[in-house]
Amino acid sequence: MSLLRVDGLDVSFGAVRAVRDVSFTLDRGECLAIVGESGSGKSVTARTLVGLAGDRAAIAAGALDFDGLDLATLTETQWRAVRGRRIGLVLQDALVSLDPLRTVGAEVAEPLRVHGLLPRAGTGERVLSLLADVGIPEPGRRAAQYPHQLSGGLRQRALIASALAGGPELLIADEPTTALDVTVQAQVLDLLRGLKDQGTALLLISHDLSVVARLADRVAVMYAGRIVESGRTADVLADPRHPYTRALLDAVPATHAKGTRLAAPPADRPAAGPAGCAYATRCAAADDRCRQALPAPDEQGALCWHPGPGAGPSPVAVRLRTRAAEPAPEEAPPLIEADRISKRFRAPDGSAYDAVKEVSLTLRAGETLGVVGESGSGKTTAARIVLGLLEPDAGTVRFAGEPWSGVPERRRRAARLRIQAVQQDPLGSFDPRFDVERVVGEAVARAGVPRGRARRARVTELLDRVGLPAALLERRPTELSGGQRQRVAIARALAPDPDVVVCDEPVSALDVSVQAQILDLLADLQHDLNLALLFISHDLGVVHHVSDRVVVMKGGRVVETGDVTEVFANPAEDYTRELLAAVPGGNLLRS
Amino acid sequence: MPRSVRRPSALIAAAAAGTLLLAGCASGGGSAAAGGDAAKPVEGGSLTYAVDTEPVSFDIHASSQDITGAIQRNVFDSLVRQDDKGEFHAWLAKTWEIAADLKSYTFHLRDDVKFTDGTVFDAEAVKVNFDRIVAKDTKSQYASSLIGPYTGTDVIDAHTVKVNFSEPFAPFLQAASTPYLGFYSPATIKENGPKLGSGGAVDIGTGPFVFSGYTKGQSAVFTKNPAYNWAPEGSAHQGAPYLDKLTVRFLSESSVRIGALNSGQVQVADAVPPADVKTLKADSRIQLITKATPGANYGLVLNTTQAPLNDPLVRKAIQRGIDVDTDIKSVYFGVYERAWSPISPTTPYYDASLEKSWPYDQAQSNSLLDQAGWTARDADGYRTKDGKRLTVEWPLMPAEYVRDQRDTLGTAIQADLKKIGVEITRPRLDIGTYIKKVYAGEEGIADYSWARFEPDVLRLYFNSASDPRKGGQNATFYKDADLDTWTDAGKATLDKAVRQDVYSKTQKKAVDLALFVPLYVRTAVAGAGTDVHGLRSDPNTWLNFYDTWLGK
Amino acid sequence: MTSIDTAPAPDTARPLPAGRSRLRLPRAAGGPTLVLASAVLALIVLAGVAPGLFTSTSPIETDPVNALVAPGGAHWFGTDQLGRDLFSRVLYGARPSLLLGLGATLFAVAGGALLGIAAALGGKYADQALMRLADVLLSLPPILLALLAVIVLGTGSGNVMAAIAIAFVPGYARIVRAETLVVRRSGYVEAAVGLGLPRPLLIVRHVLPNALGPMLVLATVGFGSSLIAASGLSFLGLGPEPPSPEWGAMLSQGRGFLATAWWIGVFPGAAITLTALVVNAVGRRAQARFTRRTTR
Amino acid sequence: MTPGSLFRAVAKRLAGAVAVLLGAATVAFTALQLIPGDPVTVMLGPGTAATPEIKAQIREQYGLDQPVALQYLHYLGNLLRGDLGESYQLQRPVAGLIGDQLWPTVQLALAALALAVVLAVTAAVATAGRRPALRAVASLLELLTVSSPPYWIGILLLTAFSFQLRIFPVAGDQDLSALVLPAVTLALPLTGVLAQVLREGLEAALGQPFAVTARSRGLSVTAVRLKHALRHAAVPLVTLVGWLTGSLLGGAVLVETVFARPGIGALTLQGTTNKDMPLVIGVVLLSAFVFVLLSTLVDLLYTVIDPRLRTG
Repeated sequence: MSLLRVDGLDVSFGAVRAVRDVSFTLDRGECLAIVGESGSGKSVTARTLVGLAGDRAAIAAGALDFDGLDLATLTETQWRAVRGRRIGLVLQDALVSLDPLRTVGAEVAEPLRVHGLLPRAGTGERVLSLLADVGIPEPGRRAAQYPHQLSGGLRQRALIASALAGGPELLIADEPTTALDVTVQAQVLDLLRGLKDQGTALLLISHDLSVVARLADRVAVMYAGRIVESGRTADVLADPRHPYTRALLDAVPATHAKGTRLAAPPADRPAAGPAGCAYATRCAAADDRCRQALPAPDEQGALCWHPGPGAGPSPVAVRLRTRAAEPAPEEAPPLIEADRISKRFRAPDGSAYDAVKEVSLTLRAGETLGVVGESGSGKTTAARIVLGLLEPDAGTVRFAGEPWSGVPERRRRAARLRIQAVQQDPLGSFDPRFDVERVVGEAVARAGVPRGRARRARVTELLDRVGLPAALLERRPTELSGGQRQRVAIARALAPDPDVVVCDEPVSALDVSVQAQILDLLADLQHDLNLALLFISHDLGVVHHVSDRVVVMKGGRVVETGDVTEVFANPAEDYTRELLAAVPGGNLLRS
Repeated sequence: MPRSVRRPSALIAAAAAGTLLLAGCASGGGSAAAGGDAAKPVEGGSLTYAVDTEPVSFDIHASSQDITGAIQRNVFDSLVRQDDKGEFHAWLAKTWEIAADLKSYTFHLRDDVKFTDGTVFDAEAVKVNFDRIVAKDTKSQYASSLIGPYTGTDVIDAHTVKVNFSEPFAPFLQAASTPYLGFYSPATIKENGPKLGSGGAVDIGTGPFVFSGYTKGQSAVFTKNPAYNWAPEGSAHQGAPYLDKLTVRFLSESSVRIGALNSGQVQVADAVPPADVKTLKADSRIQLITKATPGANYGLVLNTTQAPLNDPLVRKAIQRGIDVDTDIKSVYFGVYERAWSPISPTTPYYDASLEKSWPYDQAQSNSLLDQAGWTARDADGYRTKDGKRLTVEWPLMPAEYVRDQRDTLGTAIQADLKKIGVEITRPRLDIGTYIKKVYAGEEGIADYSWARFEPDVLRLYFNSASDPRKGGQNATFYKDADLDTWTDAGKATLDKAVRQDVYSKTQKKAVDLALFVPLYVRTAVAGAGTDVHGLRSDPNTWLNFYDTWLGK
Repeated sequence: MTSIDTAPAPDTARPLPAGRSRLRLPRAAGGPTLVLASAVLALIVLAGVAPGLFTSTSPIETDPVNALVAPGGAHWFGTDQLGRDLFSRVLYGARPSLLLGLGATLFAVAGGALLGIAAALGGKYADQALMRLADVLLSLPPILLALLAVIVLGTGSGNVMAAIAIAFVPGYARIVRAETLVVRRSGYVEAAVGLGLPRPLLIVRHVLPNALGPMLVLATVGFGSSLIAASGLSFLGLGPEPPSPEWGAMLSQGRGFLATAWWIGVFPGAAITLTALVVNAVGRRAQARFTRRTTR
Repeated sequence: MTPGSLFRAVAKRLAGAVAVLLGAATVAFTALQLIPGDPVTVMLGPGTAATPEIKAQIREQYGLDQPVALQYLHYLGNLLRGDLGESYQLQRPVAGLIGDQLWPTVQLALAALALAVVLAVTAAVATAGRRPALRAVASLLELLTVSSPPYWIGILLLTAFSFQLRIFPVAGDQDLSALVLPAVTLALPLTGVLAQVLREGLEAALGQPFAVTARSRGLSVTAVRLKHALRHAAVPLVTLVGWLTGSLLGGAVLVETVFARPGIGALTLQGTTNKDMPLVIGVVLLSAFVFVLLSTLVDLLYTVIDPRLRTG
């Protein structure tokens, strides 16, 4: 008999049905991954299994059976005996999931104390052994430290240690690696695999199919509250039946050959009725039947009338408009030349550190230069210097042959329109009082378009260019989705017809499928407008996908630079190799 | 003037002489003794007395505050005692002689008096204290003026002193009867001279109570002087006071003071606001002790040097256009009497014939103003002449100097005068500007009262020599030969008939010329529980606790 | 739904506790409370604009015969010792009281905005000098500052207004400075710099409106505080002059009649409390909205 | 933290403190110079009994006959020697006056603060994240306390509990029962503000992932509130308490007047209404000192509560 059996789980918050008819089972020593984008209901499902879906959640289920215990009928007091003792929960980003005001040791010890598992005297020792078990070196020192004093990886390990303290049979991990750099991500996944091998049942929640594929025995894909496909990981990856599963797989840049489209163009079809398929609006293959009713799941659990690879054109097949015909980037004149730029900052404790140290890079018209590195590698500082928002302490930047750094702002102002930026957090880059029209309109005005009809027309044109309907003109950015916001930011950047667009992590905050669309958009725009892109990302797959040349940064320095295909295929530096090895599904990069 | 502050220039030579001869003078303000004194007094007990002001300085020789005298009366005795009729009685001095030229006074002191630090009260102590008053370091703001042209004290023998003056000084006995000319133990003056203002145990006198403790902002505590055996002539008893302990609480909020009295947390409360009198009167557990204050009444002083008040017709119109009766009754709930004369009925030589002689008469006011040429009216209903509005400025002092709700009374007067078309503006001035402008005669109306057991206040108010620019109080700035002659004569003579004549004429003429609009007679109201017996107020309207005892 | 699915925060983002100057007032309940509060506030403002709409009785005309009448049919709020109708006085008191609060708040906001922006944008030395001055003034309790100001300026309405404003200026200045610094470093200002916007335009278009927004919302709450502070000064005898029926002055006068005629003090006091209450309720709601609109 | 940087930090703090104190003294000195009229006349008020000779003597004694700049330098010189001067009115050393009056006010302030914090914490823990109706009621009560003039609350409390019910004495500071009403009066508006901020902080903390984590370990809701969330909510609370404690002196002016209590508030009022320059400057310096002390304390408390703020 399975350790956990969920049958026909429904969770609603008022009129919103967050989880619908979800069923799955999980055995000891097995790992099930639930995959889906934000709002798909995967986290609610996880929370429901520890009784923490919230007071407003209405839960109904055919069965919610945990080792013979009916979770649906537990009282709060009974739940408390289960939580932390029999079922553990690990959330993403340990910086906020561990109480930042308490020591790591206190946090790890809490389940032991709550459940009275050990006499007070033995607790300290147990905490140390738990920390050691999850691979934290110097557990004695770390236990006395606070979460913010630990690196992201160690923090996440500590969080896992605290979830394991009570010796749970089931561990639910909700996006356990999302906030982590790739190399650390791999380590944490390895740790979880070790747990699984010791017999712990693992329920893994993630938005990234490629991440969980490494670990999960089975996957369940959720969309709009339902499991639309589930099965053995290998089967699903090899033969995705549901169009959404395929879209998820396709959207991962690392799985693609360069120069191909990542996502199908947004289908934008009529929405389905209440009984129909929620994916119908985005599905190229959707027909009237899809909008009226759902089929019975097939053998792989796919809820689709048109399962299988045959349904609709796979975006993978569509090549981006060819680039081969363009002149080779090397022949174009350099637009940006950064020569051994350095920038030093003062840390809060008064010590100085080099954010950027002797970094040189060149960007030519029409080419894309990728800058890749883990957090803290100096990517963003370099970008700000290139944008002329930060003066380098040493070194120079030239833009289109003219000095760009070390000159008064007055002299830069005229050329500013030629170099635009797209930030990771588009919302923060919009004046909160402005609506979309004013956000884009301001840039249009700077480009010299007079007030009135002409300006509005140009704004509408730009929105159209980035795939947004004119209906959004009067929306405030807070009322837009993440993908729409990033499109608005891109529209604004395009307004003055720039030569260069600096994109700083433009897709990191987005779901994979949206990310794919934005990457496609950038590629199209670059092609159409002959833009030069400085593309900064921590995601090697993304960088590989969009860049002509790449710069790998670490600790403020450039470790490796060169043609992207060459660097990824034959990395010269250990660090690059290390990064590449850690990329989920990274083998494709070398193809 | 406002506030419980005294002013040296108010002291005049004839004061003492006048009161000496004042045997049968009318005493209009009632003086009530609390409780039925027929019962046998009970020894012991502790009484709490709430006052509205906390002394800035407890030094009787330095302070100018009324409250300092009122509180320290319990600790300091005087050479002589003055009664309600103005007569003087033996106290620390058994007898005294006044030199014919009024330039020296000889006192024969009791020989059994001791300060509470055990030292003997003798002629030397008198000399030390009087010398201290005039010493520069003392910075005396009041006592030094009381002692006037003092030149020194001769110690004739251990218990005989002769106090000398550079010129004839009639009011000395009256001055000597106040606590401001009381006596500190010479020992404490020597040791603690500069600290005497801070109160507490260093303030050593010969009085019935010992100043045993002071908590600034809260209370002063006085305990019985068991050795006390030199109560003044006319006291209800002799020997030590009945009360073991007297606590003076400083409760400036009137509602708090009255609340404390009502709830029995204090036994006696001073300065009962008129608004509360009715309720307290109705309360069988509370008795009220009221006494009209002697001296100049509160009223409007009209500046005769400024238009439009330089026109007697306008002044007269204002005087008759204020409904004093109603205004006083509504603001003071019938507790304060309306005034008819510049001086109060408890003041010697008060002229009762002025009563009801200038009633409220709106019609006459209107015709007077018509006569004066203020015939047109503007949009707001105010009279105009040659396009100029009939407006008078009456500045308001900062609120901390305003007492008795005079600002409310002012509002009522403003409303009255509007009815006859006179506009009164009341800008609130800061105190520096107020003093400067009013004393320079730049304002139309000033308002004040002047407490003093003496008709000589009339000279202060109406003699042209009493010019505010030179330190006087005549804010009418009116020069009138008669008024000058009469008030000077009253000061210079001891002749009862002459004084009666000149002071009566002065009161009549001041009202007749409408230099002054008398408004109300200030009345001290204190409340006490019915268990408090033998509580009296003295001529200064201060409460005397020597004879007080707590019964049932 | 859940906040767990959202973007990964970069490692370097250390959550800092709310700084002194970035104090946010808490939110008040919304819904019917807000509607009610707004309605009451509208009525109070209407009384301030046109008190004649609500009563035909004069607030200053004395009627000594009918002095100290208890609340009832003829006089809803009773009369004071000069027989003036208290209902009418409270109504007519709305204008001077509201103007006092409004004036003080406007002075304070204007002064605070000027100083705060000057400090934030005026360079290092101006910032140091102004903020040290603000420190000095902040080190004194507002009422002490107001007391000092009143004894220097005197007690007219304008002076009381100025005194209260002075007491609140340093607080506003700090808030504006902090907001300005935040706005200046914000993504949208950076984006505007990237568009080559000239500095004056940048300040006028982006920095000022966004930096002043939170303060303006705070100012609604500050209005209530000004009203209470003004009545506190009246209580200490340092308020505006008496003939105008200002609530603080009326309350201060009425406290002498607690035992005999409670209504003289109770109604003006209630008027102050009610006004401050609804202003605070509306202000906090506005703030909650503002915060929600400008953040995710 | 290295000894060097510690020294630097301490020195910086001290310099800042001295600057604030000096600034406060200067502000007060300037303010008092701006009072219109002759300072001695103004000081003595109208109807003073002081003769011109006495006024001249007073002027000379306090150095008021000297040029302002000289007076200022002289004053600063005295300050540096720790001499606050002598009160014009009370003719006693200001330091002694303040020292005598300090304890009742400190007592009052601490009582009010303790009461406010206890009430606010109780109210906030009980209502944070609870049913909207309960929150609305709590919110209304809090708004009410914040919106009422404090002295007004005081007078009403006095009327009810002292005059009518006679539970507490009217005034003074003779025993603890006399402290109850003034402390409540001073505490109520504080409670309102604190409870609101605290509840806001609690709700924010309870919405954080670590609260979910804590509950997933088997902690009860109350335990999460008390063991985790409260500490997070304490950061803004400490800021506010620090700031409000400074402003308690202001509140004391009103409360001490209403309840006829001795203390710094009463002294302040006396000093300002009498234009008693040394006394006013003394009080100003005291409150500036308290402010400096409190902000240091608050910063220190921050680092105790929130380890993220500990540098090095």
